[in-house]
Amino acid sequence: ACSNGDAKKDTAGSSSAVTALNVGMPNGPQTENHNPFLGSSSGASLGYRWMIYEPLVMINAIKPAEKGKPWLATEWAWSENFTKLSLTIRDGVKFSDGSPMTADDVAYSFQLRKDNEGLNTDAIPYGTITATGNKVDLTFTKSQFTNQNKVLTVFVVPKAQWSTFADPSKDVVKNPIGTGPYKLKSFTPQTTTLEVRDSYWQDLPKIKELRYTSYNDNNAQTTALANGSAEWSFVFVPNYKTVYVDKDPDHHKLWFPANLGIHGLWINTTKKPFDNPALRRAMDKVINRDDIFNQGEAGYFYPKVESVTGIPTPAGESFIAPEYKDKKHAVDVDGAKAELSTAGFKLEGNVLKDPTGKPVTLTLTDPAGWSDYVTDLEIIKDNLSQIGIKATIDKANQDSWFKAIDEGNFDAAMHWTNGGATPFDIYQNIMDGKILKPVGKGGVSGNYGRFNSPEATKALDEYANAKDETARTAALNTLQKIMVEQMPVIPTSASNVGGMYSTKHWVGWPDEQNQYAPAQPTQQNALQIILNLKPAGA
Amino acid sequence: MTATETEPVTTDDVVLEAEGLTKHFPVRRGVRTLFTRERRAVHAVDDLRLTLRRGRVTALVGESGSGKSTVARLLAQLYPRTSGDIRLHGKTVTVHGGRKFRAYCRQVQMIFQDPFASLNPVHTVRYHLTRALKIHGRAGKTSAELEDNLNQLLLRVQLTPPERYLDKFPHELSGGQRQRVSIARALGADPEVLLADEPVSMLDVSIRLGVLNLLRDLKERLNLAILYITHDIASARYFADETMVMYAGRLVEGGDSETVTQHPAHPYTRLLIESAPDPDRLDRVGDLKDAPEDEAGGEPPSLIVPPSGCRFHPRCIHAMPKCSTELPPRFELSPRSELAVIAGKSDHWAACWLYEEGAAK
Amino acid sequence: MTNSGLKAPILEIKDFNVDYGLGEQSVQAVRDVTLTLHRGEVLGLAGESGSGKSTLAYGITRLLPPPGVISGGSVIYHPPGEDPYDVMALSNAELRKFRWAETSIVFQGAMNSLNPVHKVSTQMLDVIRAHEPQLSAEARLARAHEMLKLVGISSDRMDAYPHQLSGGMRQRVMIGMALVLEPQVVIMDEPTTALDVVMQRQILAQLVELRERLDFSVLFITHDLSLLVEFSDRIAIMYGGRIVEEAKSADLYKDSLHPYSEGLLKSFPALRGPRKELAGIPGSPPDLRGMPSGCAFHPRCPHAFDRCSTEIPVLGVPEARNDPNRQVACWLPGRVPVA
Amino acid sequence: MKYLLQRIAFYLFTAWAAITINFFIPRLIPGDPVSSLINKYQGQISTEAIQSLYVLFGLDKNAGMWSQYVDYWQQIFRGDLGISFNFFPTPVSEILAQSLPWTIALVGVTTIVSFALGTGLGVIAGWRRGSWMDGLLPVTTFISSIPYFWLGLLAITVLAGADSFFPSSGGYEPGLVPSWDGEFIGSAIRHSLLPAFTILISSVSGWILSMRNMMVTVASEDYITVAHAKGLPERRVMVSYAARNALLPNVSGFALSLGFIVGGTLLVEIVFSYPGIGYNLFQAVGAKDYPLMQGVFLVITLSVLVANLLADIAYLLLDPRTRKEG
Amino acid sequence: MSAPASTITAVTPEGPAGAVAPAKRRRLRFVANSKAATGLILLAFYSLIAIIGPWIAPFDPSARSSDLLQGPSGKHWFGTTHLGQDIFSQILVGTRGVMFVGLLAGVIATALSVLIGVTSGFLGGASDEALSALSNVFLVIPALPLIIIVASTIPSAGDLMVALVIGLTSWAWGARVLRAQTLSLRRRDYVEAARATGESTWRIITVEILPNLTAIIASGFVGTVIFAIMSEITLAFIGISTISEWNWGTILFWAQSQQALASGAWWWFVPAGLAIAILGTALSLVNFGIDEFVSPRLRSAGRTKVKTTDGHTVRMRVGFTPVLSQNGAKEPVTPVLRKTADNAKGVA
Ligand SMILES: Nc1ncnc2c1ncn2[C@@H]1O[C@H](COP(=O)(O)OP(=O)(O)OP(=O)(O)O)[C@@H](O)[C@H]1O
Ligand SMILES: Nc1ncnc2c1ncn2[C@@H]1O[C@H](COP(=O)(O)OP(=O)(O)OP(=O)(O)O)[C@@H](O)[C@H]1O
Ligand SMILES: [Mg+2]
Ligand SMILES: [Mg+2]
Repeated sequence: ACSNGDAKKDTAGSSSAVTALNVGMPNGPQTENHNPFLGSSSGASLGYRWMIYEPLVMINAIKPAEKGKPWLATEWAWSENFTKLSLTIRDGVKFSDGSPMTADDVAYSFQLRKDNEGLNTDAIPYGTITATGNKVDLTFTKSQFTNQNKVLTVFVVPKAQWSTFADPSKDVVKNPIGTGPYKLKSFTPQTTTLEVRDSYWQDLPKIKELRYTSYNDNNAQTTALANGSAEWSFVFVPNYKTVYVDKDPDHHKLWFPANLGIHGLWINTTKKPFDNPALRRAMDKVINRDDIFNQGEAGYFYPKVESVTGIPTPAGESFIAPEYKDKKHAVDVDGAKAELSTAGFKLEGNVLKDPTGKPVTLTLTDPAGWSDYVTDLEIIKDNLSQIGIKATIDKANQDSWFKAIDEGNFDAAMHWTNGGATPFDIYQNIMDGKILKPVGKGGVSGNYGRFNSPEATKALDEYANAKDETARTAALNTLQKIMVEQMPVIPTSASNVGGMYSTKHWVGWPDEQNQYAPAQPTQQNALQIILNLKPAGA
Repeated sequence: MTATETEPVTTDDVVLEAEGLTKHFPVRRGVRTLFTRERRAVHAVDDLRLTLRRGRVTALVGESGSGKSTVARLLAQLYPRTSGDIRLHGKTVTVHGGRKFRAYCRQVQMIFQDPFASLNPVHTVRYHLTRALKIHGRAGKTSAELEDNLNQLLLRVQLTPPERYLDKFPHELSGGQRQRVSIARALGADPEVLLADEPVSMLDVSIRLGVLNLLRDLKERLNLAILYITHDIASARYFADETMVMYAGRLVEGGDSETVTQHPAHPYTRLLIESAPDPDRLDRVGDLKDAPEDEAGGEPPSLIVPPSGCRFHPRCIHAMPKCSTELPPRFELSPRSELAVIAGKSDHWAACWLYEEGAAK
Repeated sequence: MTNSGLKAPILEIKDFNVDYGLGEQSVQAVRDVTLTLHRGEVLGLAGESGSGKSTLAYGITRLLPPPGVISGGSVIYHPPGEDPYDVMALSNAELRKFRWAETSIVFQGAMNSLNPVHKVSTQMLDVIRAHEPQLSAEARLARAHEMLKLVGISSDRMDAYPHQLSGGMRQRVMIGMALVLEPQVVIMDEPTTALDVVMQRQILAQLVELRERLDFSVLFITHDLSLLVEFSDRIAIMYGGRIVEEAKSADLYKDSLHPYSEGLLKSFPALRGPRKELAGIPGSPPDLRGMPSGCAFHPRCPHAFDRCSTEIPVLGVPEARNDPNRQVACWLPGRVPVA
Repeated sequence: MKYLLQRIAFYLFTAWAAITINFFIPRLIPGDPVSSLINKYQGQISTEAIQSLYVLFGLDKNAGMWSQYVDYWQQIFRGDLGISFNFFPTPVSEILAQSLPWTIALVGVTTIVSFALGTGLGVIAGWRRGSWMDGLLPVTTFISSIPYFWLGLLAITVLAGADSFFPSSGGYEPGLVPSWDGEFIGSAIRHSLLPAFTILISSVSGWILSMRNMMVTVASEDYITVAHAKGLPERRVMVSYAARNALLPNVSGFALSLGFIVGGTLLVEIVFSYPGIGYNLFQAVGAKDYPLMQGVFLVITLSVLVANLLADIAYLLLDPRTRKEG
Repeated sequence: MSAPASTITAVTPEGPAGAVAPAKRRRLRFVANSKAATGLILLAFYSLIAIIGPWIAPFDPSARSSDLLQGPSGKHWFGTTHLGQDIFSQILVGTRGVMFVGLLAGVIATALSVLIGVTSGFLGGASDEALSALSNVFLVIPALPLIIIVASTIPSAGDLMVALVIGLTSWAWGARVLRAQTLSLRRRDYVEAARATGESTWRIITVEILPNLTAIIASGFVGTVIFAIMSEITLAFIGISTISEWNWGTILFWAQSQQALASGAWWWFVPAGLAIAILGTALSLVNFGIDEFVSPRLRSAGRTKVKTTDGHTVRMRVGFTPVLSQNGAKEPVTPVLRKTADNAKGVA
């Protein structure tokens, strides 16, 4: 069952003979673990959990603001203040063991999360969970506006099976039973094979067999993609054109749309002179995001953040405040210099002096192994020298770096933000005063730059608990303003939910033209893609 | 060599004495003895009494493995003794290292058996000798003085001209030259006692003679007490004033060299003397067949479980029942008339029941 | 050579030369040695240490360690009833066949001569198998047993490892092994120096006995002149790489012709009889790299005269006594060889 | 026997010390599995998940070091190595059971082959000093100085193309189910060729060198000359006299290298994505997966110890001199 | 005494060997060994680069340029990286770190192994048991993984730290070998003899025993240096090392993470690998030299092939002494009188 061989055979014969799809992930050998709750499971790591366990609602991760597609729930309704949710469960859905899926199962799936803190990975404050007929009603102890998608995309497990587990968070679920179109066929540490079920509540997918192979590293994954033995993956490939696309330009495609999360240069806003927003703004003005995108992120991996608000587009297009609608990042060295001199900085020769007359220097840190971030830093270092800032790059080791960031012991570092259904997650992660801790104290869950802005904290609070859309928009606009003017983080790139795929045997993949789902094989939306794929040439 | 009787021994004071000297080397236990309580050991030297006198050479002969070298090393305090007493000028000494050991070294020096092993291959002759001089404070103050002392040392052992040998490494020397360097090193300390463990074994007869003459000369000029260990009984006869015979860790006979070699008393000594090749027995080859009486075919006894009683009894043709049970003490041999003149000074004794008063001869 | 009174030659060494190293650095350790070993005789070889005795022994079997090379001469072997041939001209394969079957060697250090990791029996059987492959396993074993018994090692020690045997036993094993193929010539290089006299006599006695039964010839090397005189038929004395004198042992002992032999004999103490004066030889052995001109012994010779320092004396039957069994290399009057 | 008992006691002590160190070292590393996980997913896991992960991994309970240590020993004696964080909740023993055979097969076989080959060549090189074999030494030295991960990468690039016979990664063809059938074994062998070749090339010259030097030393021993004098066939002298003795000092080196099979070839496994235990360790270090790290260390420690013990025994068996009694 | 000392005059013939020669001759012999000489020259070259590398580097190794990922050219001898950095400069600048870490770690590990190995071997008894248990524990703990872990424990460690870590973790093997050797030297007669002469223990260890361990110590040092270099490069290569400076491992790390080989950028990958391999070779060659220099046995048996005067090549072999060609052989230097017919040529 050599997939490579299969592919060759298939091209020789008729392409309709292809019934399987080879998915790959660069995650190393797996242990048999199909527990969908655990990020460490092979199901999660390779992404096939979504072929077995289905969500209540399918939400397009690249368009989080759109209303989701009904999936196991046909209808859902939030109370005005987002503390209550009422779900209507689809009829006629059967688990792969033949038993029907009921509201009980759904309620149980919520109850599991509520009862096991370890399974409640989104930290949703569940209140009551009740199942009546085909309805499930949930209450929450506080507004779930910002978490609404997380609640709706909860996947459903069969109560009959799961209630037998002694500890659901420690069970490897050797025999996964779900409502999805596929069931487990075989497992090896390298490859997990799924086969299509006999029946499904929707049309059965065309692909009869899914093979999820775990390659040990990016190089191996890339090689597999290049030679066609993996047809779908998510991997960082430097120089992807030569290494991947050029190997079969007609079929080797990739699409890396952004979602609502960003990467950027976090600045320790407590350190002088970087507590001065003018300096941060000036830095922002000289950073060459094209270089970062092309050289650091290989021209595809983390898409550019264009809006000055740091909100990735098109995912966050609709959230951008009117005043910033057309404002895009652009390198403007003169503008930066002007900004600096108004703020009292002086550029003496090649050296920028702060208002007190001290030269401006900073250390950029990131773990040595993170080649893309380190490349980004090299570029930023170069860019900053244009306005006389002398940057040095410190390639710390990962753990000490993490500790330093956590405790605020850094000048500036490339780091990510949280992502979510709205830009709230990004801003909350960057600016929330509620999670602010003094420098030297760790255990923070964001605001690494120790950005202290009561105004921002208030706006965040308002946004999360707003009763209506106008209030929300107002709060978000305020946040955007703060972001642009204070620049606690200089955004460089957006997070992505992309993927690389081959159209040789299967077509119907999402792309720029057809953005029905993100192209990443480990996202929930992968199920949508699988359902949408058709044999090439058919 | 001239015979000893020409000059009488002038001084008779005892320099180094050993009393009841015993050395057992513990043996690693084997499977069978693992759980038994008894500890096994090589009884290398047992209850040895030995006296070294100023200006006298004492020879120690015996079969290989009988513990001769062990005696020398015990006397040099290189091995801790199992029991017994070593007295230097009448004072018991037990030293393990440090300054006291150095002081002891200055008086008691040893020449090792194997000149190939006892010179450090990475150091030159100069180094070896300089150290010997320096440690004992005889190097002199200036480098010229040191050079002078070195030269004299080499001249004394007839390595001439000294400058030809000073900067040589041991491997560049012949066996005889090495043995002479060893001797020079021991002399560097200007000792009172010289423990010479087979100092001439590797040499051909002519060189051997030269070295022995040197030692004799030193003995006479510096009044050295010398312990001369050898296999060559003939040389003991010529060179030593007194000869001791050792068998399986014990002394079995001792006395004036001439007496011991010419009139051996102990059966083992007789065997030894009998076995020594003799060019004067003219129908040579045929003779060899009639090897001297030896019950065990020349095999030495086990030293781990030494024979009870007299250790020689399993090989002894004169063995009596008593021999296998009781350890013979030293029996003074009444000086026989023809020997009285020669043996007068040192009493001739043997540890053999044959010489018990009234024993059947 | 016409050596009346002796049996036929078995090994003829002619003009034998051995060098250590080549070119300018070389040491000429054995020079122009001519020596004949006769059937059934014990030929003793003595001399100063470093005079090349071992080198000669190794050289004639071509076992010299590098950088030794044989730079000239021949060693003619006379197998009984066959044509003689030159050992120096043998190919490696022929040499292998020749060795041990025709000449065997007992080296000085028996403790190092035995392979420490194999049993005595294995090493013994190895030899028989290599040279007489047609023999059955039992026959080989029987032969090995018999041989060890001859040298006085009981058969229960057959399976002992070398370290389990005493030095004397090892030495005897080596002698047994040397005789196991019943060779014509046995070369022994100081086989008993490490042993005490009792053991030494034991071993030699056994050897004498065996020789009578097996009729081999022995080349016996030792420093121990008394032993040599007692044990060998003829003695050759080496000095500075050359044979300086060769004679029947009694003759040599009583009346040596070369000043060096004389010196040697005057140097060793006798155990029995009246105490003699020991004279010794003054001076020290020559340096092989820079040999004195003329007779190598002349700087130490009490009788040296002009000719000695310029001309190298030849080894030959001295004019004075026309005994073909006596040869000497000396310019002293009466000892110059007959032309 | 006494000797053996002594050795065993010594090994027990060493094992205790090493295992204790193995326990403490991972705990000295700053960071924890959760933050590593978060780092790994750079933004894909939101910070809200942190608490739930701590709970999941049982890291919310703050057990003291000492009680952890006691637990650890209890676990070891039960044969329970704990649960891996990285592959939560798979038991470490299961992960090790899955990867160990690969490592042992690949590295074990290559180590043995390398030792055998290197020793063989070393014997010849040492025996015929100055022949062409000896001239090969600088070449092998050069080869052994090449970092083997580099060699491996080069091999992958040059030899393992899309259409090449040599696969570039993995332990077997993706999609195959491990079983004892021809197809699987064939595939496994094919996948092991390049890594094996890489290890072989970079390790063989070490054996050649040490064996050669021993041979040179042994060849000047008297018993070799005697063996020649005995007219034994050359092969016999070379093998059973010279090589047999020259091999002895190499035995302990070989045993040690057997012990290092597990730990020593981490990089080959990384480079060739070989599903072995070295790769596990690499993952475990990256993920702060203490239990897995400890498990791998335990395996390494024990294998080195066992190998050492085997070396002692082998030495006893091979060298009659050490068997002396009394 | 009929031969009193005074009459035994040494009449030694004047040999050609000069008395002054030995020391000098030995020192020269080391260099005369062609392997060692090659190794030394290479090593000297690397050391030179380590010192002057940063000054002679044509570019700043971190500086970006617009020549992205270009092959070797006149401007960039070894090509450029994906950021347009000059690889040649990176190699030059990286040499210092590699040499520093290698040598320092080598020195530390060697010093430790000598200290622990020799002490434990010499002292024996309980301290021996304790020290050898210690080294056994360090031996059992796998070095590379340990180094990886320790290196990742130390926040932002520099070259010095890496060298310390490697040095502190890799002495055990050397200590073990040295201990065994010391054990066998301790009872040698010359050590006993030194004791009998009255040398102090300290001096016996340093002056009598240590020089005899030179070969082992030297080869241990060379081995550790190679191991340290490999470890350092490995650490950098797998991205664990915290080194902010350039070294060859960093270069390889970048080449690997940018998939240089897959995209055909061999120049990014090959120079660093070759630099390592050649440095390793140089060290091993020096090691060969040390071996032959220190060991008298290898020294005397050094040459196996010798040319005879008449142009033949003779191979020296144990067991089969070469016989120089008889026909071309020189005439016997001395006449030997023989009564056979061919003695005509013999008489001088
Ligand atoms: N360090 C030691 N450990 C154990 N046994 C030893 C030790 N040294 C010597 N022996 C044993 O003690 C006995 C006496 O040895 P010693 O060297 O004193 O004999 P020797 O008379 O000098 O012999 P030789 O004449 O061969 O030199 C021998 O059986 C020897 O094996
Ligand atoms: N490998 C070598 N290189 C140079 N010279 C050597 C070598 N081996 C031996 N010689 C020299 O050759 C000469 C003869 O040595 P050989 O061993 O034959 O002497 P020997 O007569 O057997 O002496 P001994 O009685 O001491 O055994 C010696 O002077 C020695 O220095
Ligand atoms: Mg002795
Ligand atoms: Mg000799």
